[in-house]
Amino acid sequence: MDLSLSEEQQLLKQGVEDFVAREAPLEAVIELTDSELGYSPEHYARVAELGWLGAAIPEQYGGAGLGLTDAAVLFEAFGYAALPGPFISSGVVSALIVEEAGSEEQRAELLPRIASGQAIAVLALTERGYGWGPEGVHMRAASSNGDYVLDGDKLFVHDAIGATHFITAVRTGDDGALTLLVVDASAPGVSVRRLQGFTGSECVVRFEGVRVPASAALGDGGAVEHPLDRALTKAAPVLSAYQVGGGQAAFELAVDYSRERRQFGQPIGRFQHVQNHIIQLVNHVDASRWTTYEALWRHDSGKPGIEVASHLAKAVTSEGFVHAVNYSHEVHAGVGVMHEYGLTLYTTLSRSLYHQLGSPRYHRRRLADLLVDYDLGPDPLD
Amino acid sequence: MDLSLSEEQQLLKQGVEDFVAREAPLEAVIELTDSELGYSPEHYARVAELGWLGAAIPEQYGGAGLGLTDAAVLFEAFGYAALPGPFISSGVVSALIVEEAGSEEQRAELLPRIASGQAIAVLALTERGYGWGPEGVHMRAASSNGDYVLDGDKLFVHDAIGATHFITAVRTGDDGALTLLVVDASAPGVSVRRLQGFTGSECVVRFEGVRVPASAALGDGGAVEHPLDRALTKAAPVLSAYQVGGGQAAFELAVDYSRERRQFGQPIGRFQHVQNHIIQLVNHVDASRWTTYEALWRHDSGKPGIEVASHLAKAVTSEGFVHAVNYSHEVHAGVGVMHEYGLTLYTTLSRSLYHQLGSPRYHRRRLADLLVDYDLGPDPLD
Amino acid sequence: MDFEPAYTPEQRAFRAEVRAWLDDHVPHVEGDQDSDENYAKYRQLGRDLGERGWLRPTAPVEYGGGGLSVDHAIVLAEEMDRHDLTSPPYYDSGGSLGGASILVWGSEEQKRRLLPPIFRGETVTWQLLTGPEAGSDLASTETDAMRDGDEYVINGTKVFIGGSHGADSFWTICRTDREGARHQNVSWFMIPSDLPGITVERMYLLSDGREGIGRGYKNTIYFDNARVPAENLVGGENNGWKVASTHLELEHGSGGRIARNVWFERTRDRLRSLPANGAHPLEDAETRGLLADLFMETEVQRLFELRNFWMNRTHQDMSYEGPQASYYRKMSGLRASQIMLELLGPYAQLNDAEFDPTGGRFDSYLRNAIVSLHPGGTADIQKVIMARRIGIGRGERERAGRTVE
Amino acid sequence: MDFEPAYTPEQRAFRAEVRAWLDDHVPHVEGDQDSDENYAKYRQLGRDLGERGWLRPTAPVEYGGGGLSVDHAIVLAEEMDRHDLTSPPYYDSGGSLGGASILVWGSEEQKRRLLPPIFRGETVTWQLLTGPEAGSDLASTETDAMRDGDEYVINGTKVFIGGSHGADSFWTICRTDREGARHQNVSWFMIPSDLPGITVERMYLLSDGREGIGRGYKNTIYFDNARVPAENLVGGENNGWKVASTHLELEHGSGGRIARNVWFERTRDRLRSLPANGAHPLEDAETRGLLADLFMETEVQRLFELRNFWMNRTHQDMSYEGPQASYYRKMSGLRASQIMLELLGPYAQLNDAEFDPTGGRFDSYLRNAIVSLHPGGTADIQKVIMARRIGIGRGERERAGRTVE
Repeated sequence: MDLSLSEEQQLLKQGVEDFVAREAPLEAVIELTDSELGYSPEHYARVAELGWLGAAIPEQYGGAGLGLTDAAVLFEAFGYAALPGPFISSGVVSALIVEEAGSEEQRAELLPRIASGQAIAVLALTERGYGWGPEGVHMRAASSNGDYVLDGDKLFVHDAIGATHFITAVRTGDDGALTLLVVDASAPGVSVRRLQGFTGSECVVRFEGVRVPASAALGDGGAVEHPLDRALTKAAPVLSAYQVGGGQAAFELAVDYSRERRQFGQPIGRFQHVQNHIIQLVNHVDASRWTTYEALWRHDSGKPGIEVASHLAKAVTSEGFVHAVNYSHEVHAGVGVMHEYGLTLYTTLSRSLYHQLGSPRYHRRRLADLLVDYDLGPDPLD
Repeated sequence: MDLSLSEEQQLLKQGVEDFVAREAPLEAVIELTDSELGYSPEHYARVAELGWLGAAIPEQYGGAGLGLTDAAVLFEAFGYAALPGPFISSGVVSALIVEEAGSEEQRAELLPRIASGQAIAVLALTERGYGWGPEGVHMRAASSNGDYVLDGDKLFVHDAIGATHFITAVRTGDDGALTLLVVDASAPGVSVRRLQGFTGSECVVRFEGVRVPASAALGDGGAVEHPLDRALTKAAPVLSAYQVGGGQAAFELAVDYSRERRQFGQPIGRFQHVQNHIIQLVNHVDASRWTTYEALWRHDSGKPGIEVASHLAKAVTSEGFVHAVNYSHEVHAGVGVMHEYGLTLYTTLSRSLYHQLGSPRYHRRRLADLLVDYDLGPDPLD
Repeated sequence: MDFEPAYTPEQRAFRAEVRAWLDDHVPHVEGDQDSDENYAKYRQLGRDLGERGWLRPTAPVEYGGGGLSVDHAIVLAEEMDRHDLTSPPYYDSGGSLGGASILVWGSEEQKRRLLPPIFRGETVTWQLLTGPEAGSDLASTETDAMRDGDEYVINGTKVFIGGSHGADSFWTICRTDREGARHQNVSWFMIPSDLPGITVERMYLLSDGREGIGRGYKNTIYFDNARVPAENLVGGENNGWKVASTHLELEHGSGGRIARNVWFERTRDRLRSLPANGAHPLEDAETRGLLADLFMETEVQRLFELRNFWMNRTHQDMSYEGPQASYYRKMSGLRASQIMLELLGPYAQLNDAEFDPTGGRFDSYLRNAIVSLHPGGTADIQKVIMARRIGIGRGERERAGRTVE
Repeated sequence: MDFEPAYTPEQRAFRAEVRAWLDDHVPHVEGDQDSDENYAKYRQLGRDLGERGWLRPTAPVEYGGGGLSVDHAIVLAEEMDRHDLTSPPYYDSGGSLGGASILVWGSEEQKRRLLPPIFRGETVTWQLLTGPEAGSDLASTETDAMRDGDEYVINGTKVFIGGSHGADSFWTICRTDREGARHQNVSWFMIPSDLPGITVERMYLLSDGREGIGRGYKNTIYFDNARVPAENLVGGENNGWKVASTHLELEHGSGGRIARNVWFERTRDRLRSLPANGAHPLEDAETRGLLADLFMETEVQRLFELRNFWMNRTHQDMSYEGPQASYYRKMSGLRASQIMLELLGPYAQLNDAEFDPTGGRFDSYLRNAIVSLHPGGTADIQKVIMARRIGIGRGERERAGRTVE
């Protein structure tokens, strides 16, 4: 048993923390959120250059071939900085989908471009209908002269602005088979608009008579449900790590503020009400951290219980991040809701990421279905 | 709008409070819980004599003919004193069932005896199977020469020790119609045993070849589902009022203790952690109180929304009582778990009454089913 | 007991009159409710109401109020609520709370001079309470008002003030004795907003313009040797803490309200309107359970407000009920927002003309569930006051502040 | 990272040895585990373990311990856990925590004299911490120990002590200077329980005899001029607060543990065994959701303990992790008990031979979820310590107490 980061992971963590502290201090990130793209292409290029974008992509496809835990160490530091951009959407979620569901040829073509940042691919899964998993995909792609023709909207697509490809989940054929089409964002009939609200990078992606060749379908013709599910099960705890980083930042902001801010003649941290907020906050962050890292370890070491651990982590973390931020707001009171202070970056993220790759309820339900007959495994002592 | 008690209700409340303070101080109640019967027959006789047992029974049947709210005022004071005995089980639950489901003849025969305390009738509804509403009744009563013959166990029957009659829910006939049989507790083949555990008055009532005449079935032969449901819907907020009284006692014990007990050089109530417990406590008690009284008012004044209000009240109150007691324990620490102190009376009650007449989950589900199409009614302003 | 308001024939007749008048006068606005153009319409509605004495119905006629009974006031508030409007229909905290405080603490001359413009809706007044240093600790204000002849010279900064459309006067607490003991060194002033030396600067918050009419953003207000006439000091020099106790009691929610459980209805109806994916979510047991949770949260909150309304209007002795309702509103609102997030999914976050027909109603609820945690005293402060009123760990139970003369 | 204990071949061999030995020696008891007769069997098991050095495996051989490595201790603890037993298998808090504290603070002579009986399982020792006045505020003890020649004269009362089967010694904190400054006026003593002037009286609690072996009830202990030899004072006169910091750090959960998530498994399996009414409850979405909630509660708790186990054994710098796990265990236990109450219905409350095949396992869990809120410092105290360690609102972050020499 060893719950520490390896030496390499420590170095990576330090490197990433230095990078974001230098390149993306909180003031810069606040400004970015008001930009049209919502993130900095320079950051994106730089991260690709450093080899971090392809952290979880195998070396043979131009990535760094690190484990999911390594990737999580990296993205946790991004989450700590609230760094916006399609890092996880493209570099992790889409890369894993291509890896799991794509043919060898597709992997060889797409993954290196994702790793280098030339291609920014994002998953376009959910639609207007209630329900956020693959079972919610109803959009049909009609066959026409060997091409597929897409019509319809994909909603709540994260990081769609600036993307070059949409991995679009559709139904094809008479049996309505789930199919993942890699659609060029510049194809005629594709349009993207950011959704307005208490949202992060969520967009609507609209397909109007968009033609793509049959070869745009990921895979060798087999069913993609399982590969897609495997990819999302792997990606979820990496996204959780980003949330852990955000929660950690909300925690540190609260601790620092509690030490500096004075009310009624003393630092507010002396008040047990304030202490209580911070204690609940750190409990949420730590619960998120350890469920997340256990899930990552199960993935990386091929231990059983991968699915249970992933659903657990995403449920605990998405819920925990929202609570963590709320408690930080209770500590900060008025100052915390000012745009220029920075806490609201995390507030918005906590709501936005709540649903990305499935809400706590979605994961709790999948977890529950598994738990009925879940075998905790042989006693580790046997 | 008037949320105060009427003058008569104030007098009743005062009278009951004086009665319990005099006849059933906490020390006496603690002793009672260790007795075989679990309550004092003298208390029961005295309460009947004072006309309180028949508070909710119509005057024509020997009761006081008061409203449910009046009965609740009375039983809230009993709950405050943690007074044990089949007061609500017989005087409210069973009386309402007889009133709603019984024939005129049965009402005339049973209700005066319940009101006078000569008969102690309790409902024997739940069985071994999971699920605590009438839908959980599977026990069959076979027909034999015009009699019914009962075999089987009724579990978690409250206040069965000392009862003279069991209103026993069974299935009869080819259609398995729900039937309520009034079974004499002294009939051959009936036996009662208190269930052991973190329980109050819960018992198992065993029927072994028990014969009762066909006339023991409540009603004129029509279906009893609806009358039973109406009776339980009415009884629930009266039981809630008893829980409110218990929560109020847990609150007052905590406040008094926080003022007297000193730690680290000051009364513990000066610590915000302790204040927080008491504030959460009183919020639970007040939420319970006002949902309960609104339900009672709807019943008494024939307003719409009776069912929604009753389910809401029982769900909020059963949950709230458990939380109230838990917070009181947090304030009291070690002292609170000592038998002789008295708080544990309420602790045990809060767990026992949690399930009586349906757990919060049962009521929440029934509430949810109603809410989907619930019409909050015309705007009161129209 | 009776949980329903019983209306007298007189009230019913008054309601018909008010309803017809409001139907005629409440402006029909398009687009952003809070645009300058639309704001002007709501301001006019305020003036029209004020002219009839309907803006501050129970305030005395001699000071510009309506001189009407509480019965009338209830009807007016309820009818405004039907239009989703408060009274006044725009941000005017200094008028609402300052007006009431001046009625208790002002001299006869001050009442005659300061109250009519407020009560008639001629002016808008902001309350300036907290400063960068003060937070919830009002008594530690560092905005100074130093006597100089017939004037007080004001210096300092107030934050989280007002809304997006300016005000005519500021109702504020200042330190009048730098050396004085805590709670005995502050005073209240009504300050014309156009005095030289006053600067107003915008503050952008998470609520981001979606809080209601005139509440788009907040402001920082700087006083740099602004000179206010001494006759505008209310309640006596260094007597400000007593005035504050009236002011804060009102702010802390002891007034209560009668209202429908609108957020339950709105959420359920929005859920029903969402496109289903196979079976409708409302047929799912877990979704229905969440709906029940929302109902429980909102009903308890409604009942606490109802109780306070009744206690306040019937002059019951109030203890911890004001801060309890305030605390519960804050925390219950946060829990409700979380339930909405689960129930409506990402639709709860939208303020998007194409995909959200509610005009951003839930987006706004979610944001304000956070932003509302601190105004009028943080949730923690509400708990501190509750504890004092309950008398936890103290010799004496604190009494509620005076809210009527 | 590696979340699984990796066992060396040596550990695996040791495990086989321990397992076989325990299978032979753990008594098979019938009826009440805590009857006098059964208790005697567990006491014998303790002595047998002690003889082999397996009772306190890492304690030095020269003081009666096993002199084994942490690796061995882990295996021993795990194998005892498989039999649902702790080490020692009966209530002996004064031995476990006092033994460790004496190792840090005792003189060589004291170690040689006081430790062997404890480490060999020859004696049972209770810790006597709180008094009627002290609660969580250990430093305010009013049990006095006044020097008189070669003895200290003890007077006072300690409450919530020990269990149902007596003890040989008491490990306790007393005030040795009535006028001394707080934290500088207390000392620790090892007191033979049979000294004249000591009276033990039973206290009945909500846990009501179902807490484990020897934990049936608690006791009040009265000292009336009991005279203890001065050589039994440990750590120096008036130096008791430093000893306490070692003692409390251990008690506050920084040790952690490795364990299976047994309460999830037990609850699910009990649920599965319940007779269904139509469709089995496990097929109901809401019931499954509650099961998931229980899993979340218990997994987080398990992971906090696992983290602390790892930190403690690898000598990581610990901060708030000890009290965090302790606080979480208390509150999470309470939440879990509530989930059990909903999941299993009234079956969760039973300790009834006919209807509860678990021997009252859930009844006991539900009771102890409440009773466990205060021992080892209330949940509030855990929060106070966490806050100090995090450094909230203070200049310096407090460091954890010394737990090894």
